[in-house]
Amino acid sequence: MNRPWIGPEHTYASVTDKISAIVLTEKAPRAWLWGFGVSLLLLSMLVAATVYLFAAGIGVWGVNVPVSWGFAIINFVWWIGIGHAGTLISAILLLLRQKWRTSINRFAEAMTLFAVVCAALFPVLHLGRPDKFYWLIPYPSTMGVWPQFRSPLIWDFFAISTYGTVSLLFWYVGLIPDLATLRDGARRPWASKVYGFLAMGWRGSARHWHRYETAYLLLAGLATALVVSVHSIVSLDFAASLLPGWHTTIFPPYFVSGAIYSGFAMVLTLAIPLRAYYGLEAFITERHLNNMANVMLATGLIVAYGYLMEHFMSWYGENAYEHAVTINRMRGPYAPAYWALLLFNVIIPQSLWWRRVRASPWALLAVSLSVNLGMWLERFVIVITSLHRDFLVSSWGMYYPTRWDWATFLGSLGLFFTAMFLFIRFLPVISVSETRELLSEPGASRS
Amino acid sequence: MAQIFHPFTNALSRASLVLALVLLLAVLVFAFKLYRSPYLTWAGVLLEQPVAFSHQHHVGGLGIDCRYCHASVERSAFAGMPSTKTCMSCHSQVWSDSPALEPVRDSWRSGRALEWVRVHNLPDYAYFDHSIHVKRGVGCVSCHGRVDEMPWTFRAKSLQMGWCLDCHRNPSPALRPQPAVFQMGWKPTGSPEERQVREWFSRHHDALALTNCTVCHR
Amino acid sequence: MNTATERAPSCGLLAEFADHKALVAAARGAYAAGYRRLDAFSPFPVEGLSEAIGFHRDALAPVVLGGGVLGAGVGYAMQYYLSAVHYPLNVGGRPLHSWPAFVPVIYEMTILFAALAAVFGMLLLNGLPRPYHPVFNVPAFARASRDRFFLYIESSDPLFDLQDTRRFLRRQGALDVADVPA
Amino acid sequence: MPPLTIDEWPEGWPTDLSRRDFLKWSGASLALALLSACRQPLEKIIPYGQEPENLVAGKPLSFATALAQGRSACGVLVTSHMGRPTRIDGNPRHPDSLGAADIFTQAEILNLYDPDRSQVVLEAGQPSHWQTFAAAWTRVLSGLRNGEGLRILTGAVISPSLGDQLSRILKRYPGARWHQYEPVASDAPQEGSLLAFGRRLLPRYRLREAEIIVSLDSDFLGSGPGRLAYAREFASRRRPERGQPMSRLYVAEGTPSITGSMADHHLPASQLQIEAMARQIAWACGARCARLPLEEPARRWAAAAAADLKRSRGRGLLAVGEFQPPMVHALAHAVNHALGNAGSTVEYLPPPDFRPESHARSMGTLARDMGAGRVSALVTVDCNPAYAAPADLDFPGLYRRLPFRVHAGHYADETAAISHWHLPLAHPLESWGDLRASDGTVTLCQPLIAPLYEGKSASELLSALFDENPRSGYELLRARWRHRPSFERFWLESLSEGVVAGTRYSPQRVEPRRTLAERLEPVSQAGYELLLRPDPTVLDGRHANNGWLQELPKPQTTLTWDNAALISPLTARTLEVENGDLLELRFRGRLLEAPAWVLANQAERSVTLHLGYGRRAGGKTAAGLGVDAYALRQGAEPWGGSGLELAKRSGRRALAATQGHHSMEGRRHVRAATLAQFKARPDFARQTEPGPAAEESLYPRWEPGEYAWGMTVNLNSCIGCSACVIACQAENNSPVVGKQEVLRGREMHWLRVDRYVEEHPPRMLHQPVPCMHCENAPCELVCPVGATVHSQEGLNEMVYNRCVGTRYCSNNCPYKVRRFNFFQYADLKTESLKMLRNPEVSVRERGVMEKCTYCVQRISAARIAAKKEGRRIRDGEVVTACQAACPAEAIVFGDLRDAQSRLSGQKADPLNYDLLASLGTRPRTSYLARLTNPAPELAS
Repeated sequence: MNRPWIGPEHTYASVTDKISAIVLTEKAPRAWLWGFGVSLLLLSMLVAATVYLFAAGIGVWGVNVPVSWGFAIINFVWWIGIGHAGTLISAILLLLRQKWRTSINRFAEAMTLFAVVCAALFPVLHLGRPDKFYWLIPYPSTMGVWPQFRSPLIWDFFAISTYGTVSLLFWYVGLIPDLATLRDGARRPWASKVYGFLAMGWRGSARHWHRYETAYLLLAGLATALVVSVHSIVSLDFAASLLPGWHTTIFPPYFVSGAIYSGFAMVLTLAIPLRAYYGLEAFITERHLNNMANVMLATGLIVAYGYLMEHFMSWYGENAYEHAVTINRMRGPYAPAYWALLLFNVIIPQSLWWRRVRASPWALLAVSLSVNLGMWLERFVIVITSLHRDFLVSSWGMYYPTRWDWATFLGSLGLFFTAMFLFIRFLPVISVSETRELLSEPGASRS
Repeated sequence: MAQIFHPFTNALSRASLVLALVLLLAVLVFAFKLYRSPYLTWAGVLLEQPVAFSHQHHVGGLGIDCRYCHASVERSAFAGMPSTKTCMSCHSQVWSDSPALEPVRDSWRSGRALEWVRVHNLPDYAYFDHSIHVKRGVGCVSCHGRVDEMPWTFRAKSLQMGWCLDCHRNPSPALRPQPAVFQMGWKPTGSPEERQVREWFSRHHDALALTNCTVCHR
Repeated sequence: MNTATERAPSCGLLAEFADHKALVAAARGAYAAGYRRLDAFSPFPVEGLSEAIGFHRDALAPVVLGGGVLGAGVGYAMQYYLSAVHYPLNVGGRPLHSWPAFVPVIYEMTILFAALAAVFGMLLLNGLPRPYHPVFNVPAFARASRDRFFLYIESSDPLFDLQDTRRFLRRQGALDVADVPA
Repeated sequence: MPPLTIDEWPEGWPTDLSRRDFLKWSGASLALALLSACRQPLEKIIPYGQEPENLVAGKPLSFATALAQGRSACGVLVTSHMGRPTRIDGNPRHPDSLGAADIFTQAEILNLYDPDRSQVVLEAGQPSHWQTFAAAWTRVLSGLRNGEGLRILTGAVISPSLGDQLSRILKRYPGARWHQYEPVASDAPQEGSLLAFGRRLLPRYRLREAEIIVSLDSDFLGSGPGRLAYAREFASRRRPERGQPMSRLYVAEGTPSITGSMADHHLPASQLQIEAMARQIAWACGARCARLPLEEPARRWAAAAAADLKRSRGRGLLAVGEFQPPMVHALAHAVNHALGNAGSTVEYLPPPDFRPESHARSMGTLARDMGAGRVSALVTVDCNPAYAAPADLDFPGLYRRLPFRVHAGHYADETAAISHWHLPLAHPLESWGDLRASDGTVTLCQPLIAPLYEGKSASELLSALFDENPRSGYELLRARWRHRPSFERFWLESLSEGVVAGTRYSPQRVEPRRTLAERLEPVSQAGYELLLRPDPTVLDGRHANNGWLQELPKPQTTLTWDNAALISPLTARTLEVENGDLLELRFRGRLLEAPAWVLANQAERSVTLHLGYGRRAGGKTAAGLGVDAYALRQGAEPWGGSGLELAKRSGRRALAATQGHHSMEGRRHVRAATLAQFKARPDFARQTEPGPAAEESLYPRWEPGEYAWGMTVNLNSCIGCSACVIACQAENNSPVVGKQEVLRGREMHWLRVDRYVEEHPPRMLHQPVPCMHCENAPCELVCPVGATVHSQEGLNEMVYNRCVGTRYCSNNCPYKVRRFNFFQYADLKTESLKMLRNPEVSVRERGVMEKCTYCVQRISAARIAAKKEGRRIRDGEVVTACQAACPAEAIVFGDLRDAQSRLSGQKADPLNYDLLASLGTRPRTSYLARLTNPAPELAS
């Protein structure tokens, strides 16, 4: 039978102490401080960029007519996509009874949460009148007017807010038993008070566990239904329009798989340094990395198929406008972005066919970074190349990002990693109770 | 480890959960009320004016017709504000030396216009046309209230969009026969010409047309 | 700790076990012996433990279903009323009641309501939050969230007797039996 | 590879804000936005002390007057809101308007409120007073014995009263001289008629009669007096589907013009070729004249044109451009007489000038006298010689040596800068006066508003300078016309009509001299050829400070805020230059550096440079734009000539064009066919890209409401003059965004004119594109807050105050007619501009979308009027701004539910087609396809 998912040397006590240690050690390690500092720097850049944006107006970005969506929407889709892996790992793999999710679901969920926050930021920032964003909410205003429910943006609004809420709940519910562990393990009284407050007095009663598991399973089911819907709806922002290059039925499936693709890439990007630095090799084993690499390879192939189909359709559908867009992507002014996307998203990941690549963490890290970049470029190509040359030749134009576009994008990375570092420092990055459960099962090693 | 929390924290924590929920609701209700309150709508708020002009006296007491001062109400979008000349046409004889009217006389002498504070003020992006409302049979009272009972003029209605829509969705009830438009204390009597006005309207009007955006916003 | 027990009236006995098999066995034993007001604590969900102490089915599933149905209803009713009844507007020549366009929002509302029902239902039924509980008075109980397994018999149980029950629990193979002060 | 990042800051901002106060102020606007949810601020309401007569508060009034652009006058009706003139339309009763108005005339309203306008008397650049000046002036004037050494320099004077005033002054001061200099009005037509008839006359064409029109560099549709009338007459002969025989237009020209783009046969030709063709045609038509060598394809073209002209004697017409030498004009006169066109398609009228003369010579004399020290005091009125005089005269140098220099103008311009005194002139809309139209008709001009600043009108100024007791413009004008019988009635009628009855000139009967053009000037075709031309949007520079005109895309290039050296694709290839690359132009020993712009249909070795840019003074907007082409101008050859040396220089200049792509890429946006093809397949346009049939929809069709508004644009009549664009901008308070923003693709015109260039046959196609008001509007579907929805009358409504600015609608608009306020474009700070705004249309704030509304404010006004009278809106009662301005009546607006309406007729026309019909958007705006009528000889 397979090698165990947990290193053989471990016991209930040892896993508990090992994982809690990351949180409960008195002093923050130097590397953490560095990472946190850099993230904070980027975050402050985001704040500055936002203040300037609100003061001067959306014109400080590169958007124009015809290209009235730019970096903001690209980043939005990119971040939402990244979020998906977390939900997939914790929900779908749970339903599929995939034991290996245990070691990675916790920080994957955290990643989801923070990615959704970053994503949700952009639709608000990119509004011409951000102070009026709340008009998307159906509330009884004195104007007596309502949102327009046929707009994909309204669907988005509901999808993203639901996604955010459910991810938060799911994550928190998963945390409760571990918070109890921290409460009982903490040496400093204020720490145990805080954790105790968050644990809501969890004491691991059999009845509680019973209801807890039902709730968790149901949530997993809901989250699964959700994760499929969210990126489909995001893709409808494009597919429901009539622009050549956007108006296509293949978008929902190919966006969802793309999302999972980029999500897993991000999980690996986070997991590999994390396990190396905190010595969690016993929990996030090479088998874990291998499985994730396989998922990446699979979803990557689906995405590649998506690209293929787009081209096939533009040729087969003999719609002159669609065809022009395809040609323009390959030969137009933004062709470099297109070819780079193919390189990063399709060519390089093929190396995952080789076990040696999947087995070497640092090679995997490189591949997943390339996929992250590739997926961003994909969104760039979809948004920009379709907009800048559409139907009327007279209104063709170009799009150039400004330094504020870049500042906002990099700033959002800052927001993400700041949150991530705080999470690593103050909450268990691996689910302790689930790891113990894993140990309890036959086949898992115990002393 | 020993007990971290005191027994009463159980009650406390549950209470706080309920309280948070209640608080949230309270805030929402407050906001809802606030945006419809006189503080924001100015409805019923008395405003400082250069002259202590009383509609009650002029309309209720003397029975002067609205159109005597608001002359363009039937011809233009703007109902018209009486010029100093209009005031003086009476007040050069009546109350010609009352101190209350000094600002008017001063304006008449100097030619400097009186600066009234706008009581009924719509945002710049809302276009309201008095002439068509009057012509259609919407009484002054419907929007301006019983000015003949106002010793000091104030905004009678909120003038919020929702309030406009209430009438634009179904105008018939608000319509009067022409002669009644400028009457203050008029009450619907169910007379045939009344019914006729309403029927004519509902016959000649596309139900959705009056709530089209460009009817008021351009 | 003994001093503590002497002062405070005991509200039950807490038996400590090394692993989950022992706990399940003990729990079965206690239930068979006729104890009813009892509970078991473990650092992770243990197969068959709740059944062992006589807890069979929970009411959560129907609650979640209810939430979902409610969400769907609210989602659809809201959209229909607002766009077809309250302020009907011609949008792109589409019908006022263009239900296909309403589906995504209905779908999301369903999930949102169901999820909220699941979480808050769970907490409610579990009587959480409850930061204070007598068992926390037992110092050893700290390991209930680490690597130890506990069986708890309340003094309010009719069969409960400080001496007999303590002896009974020892017989079930408890490493230690602690008195739980109120 | 496009750059990874560019600078975001909008330099050359309409109201040039420094970074700091921009931030300060936009911060304030942010605060405002945040407070917007809070209390509505209290406002004042201020009644009149005493109402003016016949003014209903809140109702606009309309007054008739006239406006001059150089040598041509246009009768106008000015709309006034509560005493503020807000827009200018053409006066249907005026012969040079017929109800239409060109871009310059309409844009005058912006000049009136231009904050940079000259406001006070300046002494050596320092603010002063009229009294101070008067004192100084009387000292000088008394010093001159009967005006010896006194010179007055004006532009072309076409005002009878002003002319009389000047002649009176000259009588009183025999020593004084009066010079005229109009930088971009050519002497050649008058000189030509001198050659031909021995009299100064100007031809007036009657295009309704003309079946064959041959234009040698004549842009009769685009420039010169009478162009608006010509456009309408020409259009009337381009509707074959209405059964009228279609006229045929030949155009040979150096640089493509509006007229050229309407040609059935367009030929790019150099100056020399054009003269050669003129001689060829004249000779073929029996005129005795020498000929020049002529090679293909020009020869074939000329032969065909001549043949056509001869075939249709008395129904043909040979027109010659004003920038052609007098000889060519003379030849044309000869041809038109030989073929009996004179009297039927051409008639001859005296010029409108009070004193017709050669401005070049007049200016030359002045310069000579200044050089010889014969001038001691120069009074310049409404003329800017320091900028616009030919460079070889070195006017500034001479001027500086004069002992007393007075300049009166609308701006403190280049001349003002080197004058002792600058006096502010009142805007025409602030002053009394009169103007003579091209056919002699006089209009009495009345002020719409009291002078905003200290300006005086030209006649008031002259009166102030030379009368013992100065009189007001009003008195002066009444005095001039006092002699008319029953004066008061005449006065009122003339003012309300906008024309003075019985002032029209009657056509002159003339015979050309027998001997013509025997001798030939020595011909030199060395190097390139320089064509100096008035700018299509700022003319000689007088409109350089007008943001509307600066941002109006030039008809041929779509350039804004700049001029450039227009070169042919071949020249571009040989010099290896692209748009924006800097060129060095060397002409008659003078140097100029200008960016290149490659223009299809430009004559191969001709380089066109537009005058009016490179202003050094005269307004914040004007300063520093483009290059000063006057630097290359010669007194002897004001319109350029051959012998230009052209070289590529290093460096580029960013040029802001609104359209980057000029080929249609095989997409038939503009559908065109020859007359023959049309007869074979009348519905060719609709068949090109058919849309789904009405029943091909999953959804039930929305029942149209009381009205169903729609529009058609006839591409057969449209000459692409852009009058509609300015009309729209003026009516709808569209902001000006500045060069940097245009470079970014953020121009705000609700109505744009697309241009497409075709190789075979070589021609340019125009297509005005407003909002299509699609019945299935894609934009509405995607707006999350319902800020753009459909009205019962079929309007695609845009509600600014509901818009949150997702810009999704713009993405989803296949016609890209939506415009977004990326910054606070509408200038909310400049007081004078607030008076300009149309109170019937909201001024948009930052961050909201906007677009063409079919002038919904005009529809509302008509609907209210109709309802009050208890009737339906009549056909033609609602006229959109663009429709009103169009000289060719190419735009028709109306109600589709009224089967009798003019619009329904247009929609039934076989040529009618929808743009991008296949998308199923069901646009309410549609087009009538373009038809051409090529000559059989040249068809192959």
